[in-house]
Parts: sequence; C-alpha cells; structure tokens
Amino acid sequence: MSPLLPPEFADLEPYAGQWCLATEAERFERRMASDMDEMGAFYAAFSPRLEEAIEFCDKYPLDELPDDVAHPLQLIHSLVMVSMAVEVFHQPKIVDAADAVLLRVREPRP
Amino acid sequence: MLPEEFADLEPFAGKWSLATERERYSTRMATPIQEMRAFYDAVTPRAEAAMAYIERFPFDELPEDALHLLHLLYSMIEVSFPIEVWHQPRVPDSGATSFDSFTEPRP
Amino acid sequence: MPRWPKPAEDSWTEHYPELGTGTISFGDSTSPEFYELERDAIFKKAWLNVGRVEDLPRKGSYFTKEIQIANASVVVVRGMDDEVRAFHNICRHRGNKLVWDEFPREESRGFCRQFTCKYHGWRYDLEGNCTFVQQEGEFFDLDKADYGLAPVHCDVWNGFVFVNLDREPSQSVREFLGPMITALDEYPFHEMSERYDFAADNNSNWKVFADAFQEYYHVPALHPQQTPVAVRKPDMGVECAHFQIDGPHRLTTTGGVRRWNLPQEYMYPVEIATRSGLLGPWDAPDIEPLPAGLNPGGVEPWGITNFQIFPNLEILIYGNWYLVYRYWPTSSNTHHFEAYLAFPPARNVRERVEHECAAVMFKEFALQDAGMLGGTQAALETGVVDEFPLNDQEILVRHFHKTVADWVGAA
Amino acid sequence: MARYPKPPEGSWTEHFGLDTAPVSYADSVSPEYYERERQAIFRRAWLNVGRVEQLPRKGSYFTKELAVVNTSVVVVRGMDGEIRAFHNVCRHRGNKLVWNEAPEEETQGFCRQFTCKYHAWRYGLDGSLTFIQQEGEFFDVDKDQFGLVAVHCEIWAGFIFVNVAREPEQSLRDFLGPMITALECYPFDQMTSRFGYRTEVKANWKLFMDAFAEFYHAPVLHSKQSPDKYSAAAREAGYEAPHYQVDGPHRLVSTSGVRFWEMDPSSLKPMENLTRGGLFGPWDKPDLGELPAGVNPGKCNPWGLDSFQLFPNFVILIWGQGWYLTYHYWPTSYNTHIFEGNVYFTPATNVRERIAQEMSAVTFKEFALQDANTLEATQLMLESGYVERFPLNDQEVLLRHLHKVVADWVNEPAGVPA
Repeated sequence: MSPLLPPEFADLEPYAGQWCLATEAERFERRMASDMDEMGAFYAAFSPRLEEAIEFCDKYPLDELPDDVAHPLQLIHSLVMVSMAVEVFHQPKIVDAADAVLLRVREPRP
Repeated sequence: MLPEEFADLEPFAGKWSLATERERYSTRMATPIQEMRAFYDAVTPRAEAAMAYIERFPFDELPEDALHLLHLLYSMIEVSFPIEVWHQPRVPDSGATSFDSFTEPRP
Repeated sequence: MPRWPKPAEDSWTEHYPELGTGTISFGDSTSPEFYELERDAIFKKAWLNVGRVEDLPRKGSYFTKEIQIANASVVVVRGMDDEVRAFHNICRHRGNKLVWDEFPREESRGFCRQFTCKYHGWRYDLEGNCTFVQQEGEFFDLDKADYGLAPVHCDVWNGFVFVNLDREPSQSVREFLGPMITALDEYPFHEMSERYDFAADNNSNWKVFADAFQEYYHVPALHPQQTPVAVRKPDMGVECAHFQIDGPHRLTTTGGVRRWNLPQEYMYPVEIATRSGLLGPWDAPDIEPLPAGLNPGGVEPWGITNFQIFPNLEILIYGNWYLVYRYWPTSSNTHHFEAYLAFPPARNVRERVEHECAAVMFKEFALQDAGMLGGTQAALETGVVDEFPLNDQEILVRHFHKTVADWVGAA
Repeated sequence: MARYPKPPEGSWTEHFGLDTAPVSYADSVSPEYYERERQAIFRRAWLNVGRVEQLPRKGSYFTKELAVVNTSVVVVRGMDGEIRAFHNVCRHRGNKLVWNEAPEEETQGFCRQFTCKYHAWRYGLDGSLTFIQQEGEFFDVDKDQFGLVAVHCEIWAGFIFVNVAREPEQSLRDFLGPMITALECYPFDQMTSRFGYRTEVKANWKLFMDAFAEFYHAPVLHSKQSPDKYSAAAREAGYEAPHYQVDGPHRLVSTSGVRFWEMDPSSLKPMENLTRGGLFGPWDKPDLGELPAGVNPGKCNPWGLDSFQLFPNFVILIWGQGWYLTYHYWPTSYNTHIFEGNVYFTPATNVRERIAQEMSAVTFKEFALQDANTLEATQLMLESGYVERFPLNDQEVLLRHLHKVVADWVNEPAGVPA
C-alpha cells in the first residue's frame, strides 16, 4: 500500500490510515471510537508540526490540491477534531452532550 | 453444492443458492451492483443448460445439487432487475417500503 | 456592579414595560394543545425563512422545505426569468407529492427544466403553470390554466428566501421584519458563500431550544470549557452590552475585548495554532463600512450581534462571517434544528483550516445545549413547577414567549 | 381521439351516472370518516379472508386478524368437512384462543380441537364447548351456552367470506351479484401454486385501491420497468381500457392485451426472453379449458386482463394468459392499511414452467413497491389540505365509483343502498 502522506510527513504515516478522513462525519465518529491514549499520541506527534503542515499545503491552490496534499489537509482537520478531546474536554465525548446528535450535512471540499 | 457440470458457477452458490424469496431479496439489497453484475454475467449464459439439466429429474423429487442449481436460477431472476432495469439494488421511488413474501411454492 | 450601562429604568426588562418582571410559565412549551394553536396562529401567518438565494444558484435550481407543523411541503424554484417562486409541493391531478427523491418525507434539492409528477406524468413549468396533461382528451373540459401549482407567497430580503402560508399575508416581508432587522440591508450576506450546514432532530419543544440561544447567562455554567481550565473563574457572570426589541423581533449585542486580544492562556493551543476558534478567524478583514444596524447600541468594543427573527430564525453576525439557526417544530416536544456557518470563501488552506476550526468548535458547544435541553423538556413536562423567574439578561426569553402568546391569543 | 368506442353518453363516467366534476379526498384523510366506514361498511359487508385450499383437510384451520372490525377470526374445516368461522375468543375469561408464538400474528395449522392456553377449556371444530377444567367449581354453567361465538361464513367459488354483522343484510350471492357470480366456473381450484406478499402501506386503503383501479399511471410510474423502446411507445399512446363495467357496489376494468412476446426482442428484457415470463405472466398459456361467460364480459380482442374490484376491499385480477392475482386492503387506521397481494398459477410440472412463474411473481413485486411509496407521498399531501379538489379523467371512472359507493354506505348506515 503506497504511503498516504508525502515524504516530508513520513513520520506521521502510522496515523494516516486512521486519521486521513475526508468528511467531518467520519472524523467525529473516529474520535468517538478512539481512546485518549491513541488520540494523545497522534496529538503529541502532529501538533508541533501543524504550522509546517499548513505551510506545506498552502503551496497549492485550494481548489486544485494535488492528491498527495489532500491527505495532509485531512490530517490537519483531524488534528483540530482531536484537539477538542485532548485540549478542551479531556475525554473523547463532549461533556453533557448526552446522546444528542448534530450532523454536518454540507461542507466545502477538500 | 452444484452438479459437477456447473462447477464454473460453484463460486456463486454459497451466496446465491437460497431457498426462499426473503433470503434472495435481502441478499440483493445487501450486495453491491458490481458483484451482482459478475453473478448475472456468469449465470445467464448457463441458464438454458441448467434448465435442461434439471429437466432430467422428476420435478417434485429433485436431487440436492439440482435443487441448489434451481435456487441459483431464482437468484438470477432476482438480480435481473437491479442489472437490467434499475442499475441499482433498490427499486427507485420505493423509499423505505417493503413487500414481504409470506408464502411461495416449493421447490 | 454592571459592566455595561443599563437603560434609564435601571434594567433592560423594565425598559420595555409591557414585558413585566414577574415569573413566567413554560406551559406553552409542554402542551400539545398549544402546539396545535401555534400552527394557524404563527406558522400559517408569519413569514418563514426557508433558505438563501445561494441555494438557488441558477435558473431551474430548486429545493423543497418540509414545514411539518403547518402540514406543508413547499418547493422553492428559480424560474427562467430568474425570479424566485414557491409552490405547494402537490400535483393538481391526484394530490401526489410532486418533488421528491427516494423518500417522500425527506427534503430534496437539485436542478430541472420542469417538474414531472412520478405518478401520471403531469408536467409543470418553473412558474408553476401546468404544461402537460397525459391524455388530456380523457378529462372533462379540463383547462390546464386552472391547474397550475398552488402558489405560496414568497419574498426575498437581502438574499434570505421567505415564504408565507397565509392566503393573504397581512404584511410584506419588509414590513414584517421591521426597521431593526432591515437595518441590515447593507450587510453583504451574499459574500459568505462557503457554508457548513448542520441538522438535528432534537427532543425538546422548539421554543425551549431557541431560549438557550437567546441568552448568554447560561454560558459559564453549561459551557465552562469555552475557557481553558487554568484561567476559568467559576462564578463569573456574563453580561450583554445591549438588548433591543422591535415588534416580534429582538436582538442582543455582546461587547468586550475580542478573545484573541486576551492573554495567550485564555485560548486553547489549537486556537493559537490555527488563529481561529469559537468566535471565528482572528485575521478576517472587518466589513467596511460596518452597517449601522449591526451595532444599534453603539457598543465599543463590539463583539457579536444576535438577531432573533420571529418566529424561528436566528442570525448571529460575528463581523465578516455569520451563523444561522432555524427551529422547525414537529410536535410539542420535538423539533427539527438547522444551523449553518457562512464565511467568505477560503482563498487558501490556512483560511480553510480557520473555518474548519470555527465550525468544529461551534458543534462542540451546540451539542452541550442539545444534550441538556432534552432533560429540560422532560423536567418541564412533569408540570411540578410552572412559575419560573427570569433575570435581566434573559429579557429576550421573556419577550419571545410573550410574543408567541400574543400571536396565539390574537388568532 | 379515443382508441376504443365510448358508451353512447360519450364517456364511461357519464354512462355510469357518475359526476364529472373534480373530486375531494376528504374521505381519505379523516379519522372520523374512517370510524364511520368501520361501522357502515366493514361491519356489514362480506369480507374475503382466504381460499378453501388453505383448509385441505378436516381439522385444518387458519386465523385472520381483522383490526378494521376489532376482531380476530379463526376459520376451520370441521369433522363434517364444513367450513366454519368463529370469533377467536375463549368464552371463559376472553383470552385469545388460537395463536402460537405471538398473539397478534396470524397462524394456521391442523388440530382435532381448540384448547385455550390459559385454563385449558376445549372446543370442538364446530365451536361447541367440549371440556371445562374443574367444571364443578363453576355456578350452573351449561356448556351448550358457552360455545365459540360464530361468525357468518359462506363460500363462493372456493373463496371464503365472513360477515361480522349479527344478521347479514344479504346472502353472499346476493351481495356479490351477477357480474361477479358469473365467474363461478373459473378454475380457481386448479391454480394452487401461490406466491403471497404482504406489507403495511402508510396510506388510506381507498387511495391504494384507486392506484389499482386505473392503468392511466402505468406508462408513467412504471415506465422504467420495460426497456425504453416499449415504455416510450406506451407513454405516447397513453392508456385506454376498452371496457369498464359496474354492478352494484362492485366494478370491473378489462384491458386489451399486447401479445408482446411476439414483439421484437429489443422491446423485451433479456430475462423475460430467457425465462419466458414477466409482467404479463408465463408466455406458455396453461390449458384451462372453456372459460365461463363472466370472464372478459366486454369481449375485448385482444384481451389482456379483467380486474374485478369487489366492494369493499378485495380485487380478483384474471390474466388472459391463464393466471390470476388477488389483492386485499385491510385498513388499520385512516392513513395506514395492510396490503396483501397473492399470485396464483396452475402448479408447475417442470422447471421451465416454475421459472416462468418465478419471473412473473418477482416482476409483480417490483411494480407493487413503486406504487406503495408513491401513495405514501400522496397521503402526506392530501392531509396537508392546501389543495382540496382534484380532477379525474374518464380512465379513472372506477375511482369515482369506489368513493361514491363508500359514501353511499357511510351515509346510509341502515339498509344497504340498492
């Protein structure tokens, strides 16, 4: 299976399979299904290099992102999602959200 | 499961040789269209031969493998609608409605 | 000691004497009988926002809106003349629903040259005229001109598409919205075309849910996590800088130092890294000139203005991006909730990530409201208590329930 | 330019003395009207609940849930070969007498007597109470007084009908009338190969009957079912039935057949060619012998099918190709009903006949699924009430007749209108 991430981010490849997800729905669901150790590891590995990743993706026009840039951008979106659990709630689920559901039914792509 | 003469269809038997309409219909609903296409393309050219084979036996005392072959033909009929008519598993505009079989002749 | 000056009467609530200051009842949010009254008195009378002109990008674009409380399904379409029109989604032949995809109860959107009924093939053009009847000769002196789609009054204000189910609306949409809202005529909503839409089916009365979004008094208690734990002050209250009421509509403006101008420890690392967060992108250029209607209270420094348009529409303007909520009642204790964030389209990955962060954080805290309000509804339905005190920061809740009562009473 | 001659009055609608103005469907969106239908129609009319083949021998029984008249009925062939029907209620403490896994589910089987699961009271197949547990403990209970409550039950052409009225206003034969009883000698009893389907439709029972009372929708709603060439032609030609007929509360539409298997193969589906079956049934017609005069009364030639629509909720659809279907519409509320479709063939004697039957039954189900969903969309919008009057054309004459007869019975609760 060819790597999902470009060489510059080869060290994050172990997380790519789990966190390169195209839609918010998938990212939200993956977060709910993950535990804090998994998310903590991904967060610790990637958050120091977030700025670098944004710079890397910003070299290409947003509406014509080449394939091997789309995955790093998805990883960035996942980091934002994971940071809610790691930084804000310190648990995967949102405190007091109970069983409420709020589906994102439309979003720009990528 | 199938007679020796139809070993080429054996790969499909496990999934599609089903005795009741309910099983055939729910399998159809749960199967991607390309997979149904593969089964359809493999079985339709062999249907005539299959019927000729089954005809060698009295219809109400079919041996086990001939019966499995007959059930395979029933599934061929079932998938003919997604392949020939709708190009999708579900009947368009049928929404969430279902129409459940509660009795059918045997075999 | 209030941070923001109160009106002469010493409180915002007393500034509008008709509101009174006593306790209020939430019987209007638990009674199935009251829900039935709201159908004719409110949802078949008021102008209802069903979408944006951006949802109808070109001639032939359409979308349908299910308004369950009014037993209505409306199809909104941009005609060949670029006009936006609305019709009852009913074929005039045998009453079949005209526009739907796989599931008749679900909304659909798309593009077409004409509408064709799935049942007997009758066709209607984008202006609702009946253009084709299968085997017309078999009918009894049927004149197609008499069988166009039943029109629904439709009007657009600043890009927002409104419909009115009344036979003859008593006001135009501008009159209905009134000066406080139409003061936003100049706000360039059309520029914010990058949208993040959300939908949910919540287990609470539509008004119980709307209440949570028209007072900030609950924020420190329900959303403590909006502030990092290190700098969290548990019993610090929240004060809005300005409240204003105009007819059935109401607004509030928050003020104070912008979140990103606070010391670093007041923000989460992800906000600092993406330079965005709950209050949106930090570096977004402000709207020049800022329409007067956006900050009628002249608050400095200005934060957000939260426009509550009766009956079920809310527009929160954060500067150069805005957020919309709609609450569609489906029973006395359930409603369909819609929300979307709208930004100027991201020009690069950095801006896209800013918008993503704002959209993600919005959902985190909205889910806290949604999770709790089911419990609120259940508690209200016990009927054990029915007199509830409201403070001056909850003036809009008071006004909202009074307006609903007035409209139902007047019907 | 009607393809078939119209009656002298110029239209079928006027021929049957029906109004030609747009109609209202208020009778299909009102819970109150539904309650009146239950009393004025379903508690008075003869209701078909099954066929004699379901009771092959003495002791065979089946139950039928009749929510519309608030009862469950058990139909049984007694030791004397007689078929009887009883309310499915034990006379001791009112428990449901005949059921197995789930009380609300219909069941069938064979037994020598009925035994109540609660206190083991036993009833003979003629409904008589034959055994009371610890009879001595009761206070002068005379077993003859506590037999199962009988339900009027009569058979016509192998179809079992019941009537829950205390005293039916008409015998079954009088109720059916000449148009229907003229079908008596049709070989229903030879066609015992049965495919049965059932579903709950979220629409008023009359609205779904309407869908099967006109073929005006066929070229459109079901156009995707046949290859584009065929459906384009059908859509263009529109639909015209050569013959309609009405007799008392019952009605008939006959269609002109299309000997489509003689059409060029491109307008047929590959599977139809391969199985020699499809919507019009098996291509090889079984020899049913001389058909009774009641079949194809309009002498259509070519003749496709007769759809006899018996009041209130029963359709017998006879195909010229030698097979038939029945539809039942069992109301469960003003906007829901259970729809049951049964397809009957002569038993297949070989694999080719069986394959042709399978293809025909599968095709029937594909069509029915499309109708059901569209009707739920119609029910939704009719309930909105924003449009109240709807036009009907001359090919929809039977809809007018159904809704009129329902209105007559509902507005005439006493005697049965002529």
